[in-house]
Amino acid sequence: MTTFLLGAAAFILGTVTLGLVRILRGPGNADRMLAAQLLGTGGVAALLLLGVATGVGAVSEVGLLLALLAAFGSVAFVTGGGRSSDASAADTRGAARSEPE
Amino acid sequence: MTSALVVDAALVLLVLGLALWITAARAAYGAAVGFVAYGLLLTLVWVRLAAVDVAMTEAALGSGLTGLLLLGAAARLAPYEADEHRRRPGTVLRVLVGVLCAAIAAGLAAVVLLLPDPAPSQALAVAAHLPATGLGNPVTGVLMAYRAVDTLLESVVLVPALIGVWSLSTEMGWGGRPGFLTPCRSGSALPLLARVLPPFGILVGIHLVWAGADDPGGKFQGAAVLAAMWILVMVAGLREPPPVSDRLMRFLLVVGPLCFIGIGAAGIRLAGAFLAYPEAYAKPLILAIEAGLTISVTAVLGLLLAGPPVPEPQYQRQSRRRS
Amino acid sequence: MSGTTLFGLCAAALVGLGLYGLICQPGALRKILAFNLIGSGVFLLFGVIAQRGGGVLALAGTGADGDPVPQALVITGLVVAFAATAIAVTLLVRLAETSARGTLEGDEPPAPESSDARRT
Amino acid sequence: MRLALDLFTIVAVTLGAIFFLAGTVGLLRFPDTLTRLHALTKADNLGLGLVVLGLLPQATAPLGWIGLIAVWLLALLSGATVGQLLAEAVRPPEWDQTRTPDAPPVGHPNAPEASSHD
Repeated sequence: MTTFLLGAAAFILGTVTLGLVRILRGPGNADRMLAAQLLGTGGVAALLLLGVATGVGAVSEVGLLLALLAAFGSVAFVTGGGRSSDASAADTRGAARSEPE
Repeated sequence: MTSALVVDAALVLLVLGLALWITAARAAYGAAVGFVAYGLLLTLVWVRLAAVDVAMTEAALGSGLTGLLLLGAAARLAPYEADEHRRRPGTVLRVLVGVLCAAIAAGLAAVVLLLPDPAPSQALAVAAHLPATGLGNPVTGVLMAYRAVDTLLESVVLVPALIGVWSLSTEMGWGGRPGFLTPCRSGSALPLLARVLPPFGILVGIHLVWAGADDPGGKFQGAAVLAAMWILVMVAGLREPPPVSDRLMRFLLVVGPLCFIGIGAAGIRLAGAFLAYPEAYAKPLILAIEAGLTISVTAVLGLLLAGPPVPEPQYQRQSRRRS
Repeated sequence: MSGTTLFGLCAAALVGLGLYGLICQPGALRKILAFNLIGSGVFLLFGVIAQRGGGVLALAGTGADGDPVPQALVITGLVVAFAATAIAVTLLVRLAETSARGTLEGDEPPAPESSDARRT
Repeated sequence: MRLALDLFTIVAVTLGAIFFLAGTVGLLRFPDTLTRLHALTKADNLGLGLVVLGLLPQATAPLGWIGLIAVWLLALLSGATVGQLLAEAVRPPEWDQTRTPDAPPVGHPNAPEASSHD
């Protein structure tokens, strides 16, 4: 059972690693954010699998923390940091759709 | 345990790949997104290293709050990024620096491979003396008893850090509200999240502080979660950040360190040394310090992210534009 | 090779990568990111040492945790690193707002009336 | 009994892993951001949900169960919100007024595909 759970954790980590190609390719920052979000969920799943497999206590609490703060990256993305004075028209949408190159 | 090794190798590859991306990406925003994912993976690494306390700190601070900070900064700095690429050093210099950095990394790797076996450790000494503090979590024991001076200095140093951030305000801005976290523009989903999530988050945060005496967790982890919830409420526009001249808030910022110093000074009389606890009251005193520190660290972390104060007219303008 | 050693080597590589980024990336925010990479590499080294130090506990049969002393140091270090990053980022945003650039090179001095630039 | 529970774990975790694979493939192959968002939220909700479901028989009752289920519920909540926020951020501005005839077939702007399933 332990081997299976560890294997599943490695598999999920591997798939979300593939998803990281989205971080490299973009094209927009929103797509990069999506890849980070998928990595977040996959990371939580792998964490829970690891925790049950290795019997480390309190791992589900770490997962709870990660799930609690999972939305923060996207919240920061959407609020765009609140540009202080200049060019606020390009704020969220500009950050969201600007091409990297 | 070879299957565990496969997981570890996958994790290491992921971490290194992301670190490479953070270093090499062209745009700072993409690198900051990578850093959010990187913090999350480090949490997994800490769990694999059997350091659940550290994993919790990394999850709350490293991936949650630092991500918010860096993404916000990257969005603000994007207009100034264009001329950076011109200033990149030449190829020869980069190769030279690369070789030097590789040499340093190789030296560190050699140190890792040559670490003495069996490893020197203070784990047994901590385990032997832990019952005297009444605590069950050795990490909390180290933080609050054996290396209490470290923890005291750390909680004190957070306050000058906040003063440093505040002092970057303009002259007109002093005394106003912090200006980094102007409420977001989108009308629907974020305020809902900021209403539903904080009750759970506050519960988890207080649970972490309380359970930290015996199980993994503690004041820093709990305070980071509480600060994150506060920031969420401010970003969603449900509450404004307090003006930096607010006296109650200033008191909350220092109540933890004051409590720590006060109890520590009382230790000179009662237990014979600064920061020593009389054995019969060790646990209640530690809990009192932890409660005070939780309040202060929460306030400091939240306000560090909220940035320097801006003049009231500018704050109102930003809020209106966003809502 | 054990997983702990693997993480130790990973930490060494992170320090090297971060150092390279710190020196070679012109953007100041990139330098902050690179500095955080170095920091996380150093913290991971502490974690590896803590994990190895926990071997004594396993021998004594009292559990599989690591050595708590380095772990506690890392926890305080993470909080202080966050505070330092917050100061650096705020400083950088102010620098960019007053002098309209995101690098640290000082060959073109900022305009003298910079403190009013934010209120317009 | 133990065997049946283990079998249940294996089936559910495998299904969850397949959803993660599907989400990743969708993230890489789908043509635009809104469809990728759709793929992502499937992996979020169903993938993690099935993994949690599969781990329930292996966890210690009842505290372990509460922890696992709470993780999933929180992931659902943040997944749903993130879907809304990102969809709102990347929605083309012209959708706010009228539906252009050559709009990409990803659903009506007022009922975006990406957030309708949670």
